Amino acid sequence: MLIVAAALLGLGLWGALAQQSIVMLLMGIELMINGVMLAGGGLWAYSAGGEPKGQLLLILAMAVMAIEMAIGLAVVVALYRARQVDMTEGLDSMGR
Amino acid sequence: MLSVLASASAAFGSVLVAVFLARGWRAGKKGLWPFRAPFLGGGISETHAWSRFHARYYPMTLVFVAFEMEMMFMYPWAVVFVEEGMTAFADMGVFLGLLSLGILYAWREGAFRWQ
Amino acid sequence: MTAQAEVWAAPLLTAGVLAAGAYVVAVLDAAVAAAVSGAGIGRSVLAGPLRRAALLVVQQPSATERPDAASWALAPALYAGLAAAGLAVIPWSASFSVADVEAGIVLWGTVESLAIVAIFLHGWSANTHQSLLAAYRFLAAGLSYLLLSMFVLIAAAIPAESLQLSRIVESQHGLWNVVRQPLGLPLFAVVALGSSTWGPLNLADGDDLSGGTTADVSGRPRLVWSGARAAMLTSFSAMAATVFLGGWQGPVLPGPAWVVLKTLVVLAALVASGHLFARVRTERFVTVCWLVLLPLAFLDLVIAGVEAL
Amino acid sequence: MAVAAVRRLAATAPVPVFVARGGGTGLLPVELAFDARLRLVVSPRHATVLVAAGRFPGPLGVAVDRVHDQLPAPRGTLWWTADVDGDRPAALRDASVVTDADPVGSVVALHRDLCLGRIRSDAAVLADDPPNRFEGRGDHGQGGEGMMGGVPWGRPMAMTGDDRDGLALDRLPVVLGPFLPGFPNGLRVHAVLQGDVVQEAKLEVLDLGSGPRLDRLDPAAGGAQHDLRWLAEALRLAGLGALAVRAARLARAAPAPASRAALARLVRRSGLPAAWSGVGVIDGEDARARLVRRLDPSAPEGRSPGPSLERVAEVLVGQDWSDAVVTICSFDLPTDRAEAVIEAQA
Amino acid sequence: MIDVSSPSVFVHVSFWVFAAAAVLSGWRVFRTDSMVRATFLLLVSFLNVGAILLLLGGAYLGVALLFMMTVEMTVMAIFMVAFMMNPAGLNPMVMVHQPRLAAAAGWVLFGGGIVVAVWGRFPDRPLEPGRPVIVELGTELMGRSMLIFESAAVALVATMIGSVVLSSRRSRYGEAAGDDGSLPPPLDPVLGTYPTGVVPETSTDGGDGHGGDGHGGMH
Repeated sequence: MLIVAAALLGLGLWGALAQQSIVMLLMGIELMINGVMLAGGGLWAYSAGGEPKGQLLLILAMAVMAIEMAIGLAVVVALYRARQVDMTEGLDSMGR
Repeated sequence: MLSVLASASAAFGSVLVAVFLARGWRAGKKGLWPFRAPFLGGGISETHAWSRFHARYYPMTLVFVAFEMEMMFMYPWAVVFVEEGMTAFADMGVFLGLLSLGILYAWREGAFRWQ
Repeated sequence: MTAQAEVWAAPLLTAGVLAAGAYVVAVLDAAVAAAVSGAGIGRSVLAGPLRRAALLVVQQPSATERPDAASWALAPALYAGLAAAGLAVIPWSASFSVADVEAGIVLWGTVESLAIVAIFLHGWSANTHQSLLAAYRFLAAGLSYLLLSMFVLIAAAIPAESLQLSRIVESQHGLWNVVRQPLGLPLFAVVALGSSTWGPLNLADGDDLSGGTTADVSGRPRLVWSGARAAMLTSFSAMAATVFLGGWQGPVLPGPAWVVLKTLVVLAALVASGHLFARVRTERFVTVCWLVLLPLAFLDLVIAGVEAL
Repeated sequence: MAVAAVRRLAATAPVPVFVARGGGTGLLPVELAFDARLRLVVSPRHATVLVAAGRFPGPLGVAVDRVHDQLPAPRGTLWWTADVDGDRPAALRDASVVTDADPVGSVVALHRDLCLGRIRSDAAVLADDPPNRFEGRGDHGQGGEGMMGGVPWGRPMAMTGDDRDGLALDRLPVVLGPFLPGFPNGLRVHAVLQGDVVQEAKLEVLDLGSGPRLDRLDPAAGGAQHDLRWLAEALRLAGLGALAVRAARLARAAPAPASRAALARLVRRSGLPAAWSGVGVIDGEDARARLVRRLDPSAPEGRSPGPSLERVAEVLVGQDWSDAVVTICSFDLPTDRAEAVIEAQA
Repeated sequence: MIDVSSPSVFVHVSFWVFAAAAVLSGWRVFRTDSMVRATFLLLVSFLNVGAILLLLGGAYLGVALLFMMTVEMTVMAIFMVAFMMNPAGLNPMVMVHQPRLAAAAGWVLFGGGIVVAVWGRFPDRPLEPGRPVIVELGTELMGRSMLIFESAAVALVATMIGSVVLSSRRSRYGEAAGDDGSLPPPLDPVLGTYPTGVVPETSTDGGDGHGGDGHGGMH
């Protein structure tokens, strides 16, 4: 269980670091949270005895993902509108 | 849950096989070029239809994602509603109030119109 | 029934019901069309769907210059699989349902949202203009009506104190939800029409875009897609009958008969609406959905809440 | 065995017909619209029989050729014309010709023979060439170069361009028509779409030729008949196929006022006027107003030829394509359809 | 409900199938050319993790993950298509930077995860079968964790507002653009330089230089 979660985390980090495009970077982060969800679910079921707080934590992780995505994508729209930038390289100097 | 998966995958699998049998894996290589041109009522296109499609309703979709996440809290809430009574009802008031606020703001900003 | 046998019987049962449902939808559709057009309902109404299906079997499947072949085949398959998954959680009697999932109405939400993915993929994969336009305008509507469904189903879950469909049916003993929460059924009907892209909400396959996502689809793939759409409408009708019309509850007749009967009533109403109401404009629908229908769904929830206290 | 049975069943199906309207046909050919043995479809992909109605000189003939080659097998073509000596595009060279008022019998026979394999499916008339040569070219042998360049699989990719809301995404230059639902005869739109919104539009009417006409409007009731034909087209566009059939049946002869009023009632209740309000406004009049005007049987039947193509093009810009189609349909554009009424009333 | 403490062979097999599918589709996300495929591959990865959560007895959690991620990825697809060049992957492409570093970091994290998974010590307290997990979650939300839940709601409303502010047109045109919400400014001022009805050329200079591979050379 945790090994699979680790694999997802690793894949996600690779994606997030390697991808040039901002939207693909978001995808990498999502994949990492996916791994976190899996690990959390496993620990909740095997080590926490189904404690309701564990469920709440996972739901909150989902909420974090939703917020991350909504704000991330909104930033992409705003950036693209302002500077036609859709690559991380384009953000070298924020003040430009 | 298992039966749901079994039903869904049976229907899914059979239809998938049916369509692949009909169209083949390489649908792009079947038929003559004029047959495969996109139908534009006798007109033509210079470019591929696939493009960076300007959907125009971006703010609406983002409001939707946030809204949807809020709803995820509502399902367990509904289950204990009767048990919790007034607490849950007051909670619902706060919740719907917050959501309405979000929608009102989005509406004022014109998030639901795009043309 | 043992667990093993159930797993094997489930696909057969759902597939059978969906196939029968799709045929009934086609017959109802032809009958209503004949009545509205003033031609009068003839005997050909019964054989018509079979003949049209035979023609599509004979017809050459279409191709485009550079489609996403895998997704193009996946989309109708996903759509049909979702109709089956949705139907599987419907309880047929007090003691039998294919799968009485604990979070049944949440699963329905998943079915609805994945249906949006299936329809979008169907329009995207062809790489042609009209189907792409249809896919995107459908997406706007789809992301709007989905919220309605969540609200009305949650409202139905309140008196049942459960997300399970069998409990929701039981909670309607004596008084159906259609009376108790009068806004629920009409709002759910909007979701049903949207998810099967039918009638006034046929934004994905509309005639004004030369058939929308099917504009460049012919032969068996088209037959499968139309069948899946009709099957989806059937699943939604069964769900509406279960959540708002008391499901298997009713005098004299056995439970499954009541489910079928109520499903047919909803189905007839939905199909008829397709010939009596014009297609909505996407942008106006989105606005109305968020600003009128959604507050109504709030109201539905409040009504359910006040009642349950 | 089973295959033969399926073919026999298919032969008895209502014939899916795609109609390409050329010159001298007026609006929707009602003779085809209300017969239960036929089913008018909106895409050639859904049809077995292509009915080319009227005259097809020059570019209009090329358009017919394109549509002809898009019908799936088994396919057949019928030329329904009042002028057999007129221009005959490649697609119609081997087509059976019908000159009488009612082609339904011929269409049904053609469909049956095709399904039962008694006659061969129509061969393609255009050359089997991709839009651009690409095979073996480019970085990956699919014609593409770099990220966006070249002609991958025969076509270039769309390029970005400015947009009113500041997001410069791809612009799709397309030529649409003339055989689209809601389009008057011979109308073609040269448009640039960004997303689903029309950024630029130019309207053009292809040469429709001259000669004897196919549609025979009753001079006394020509206006009413024309209105009903228009209504049938509009209702089909709005997804109200059954009501469209009803309108087409009424349009066959001078309609009785009572049945026309009943149809108008149904249309009003369908919500179509509401759906069209605010669309395609010219001179303070929207598509809804134009619809309501035609629903009213007591309205004066004289029709002005409608606004110029340039003005319509101006209104199309900024609308989404679905609304643009409604806008185009809502006018009596100065093409063949308006001409038919003016002729009938003269 | 599946008994977590003594799972059957079937559950074991399903777990490894779902797990393999989740990892495989997660990897394919970054290896496909089509952005639509990439998005929905990520969705497949999420769906499989949802299925595993269901196997673990998370009756609500699993389905909620399915539902939520379907919706999120649908929205994601809209943005992927709009804001990526060559969204359908008509020309095969590789758009990566620092690939070695990224891969190394990924492997390190994976290795660290394995170390924790294999040598880490976790309490052995499995979920008892038949525990009413959904009701418990509801009670938790209404009771002790009410504050957390309410603040999550507020955060989400803030997200709504924030994303509208960032993504709506008004942030660019401001109040001057129109007095009724962010109704778009009329098209003409923007495109006023082009006479309506001109058939455009499709040369690359029609855009803003986004075409071609000008992006690759920035580093």
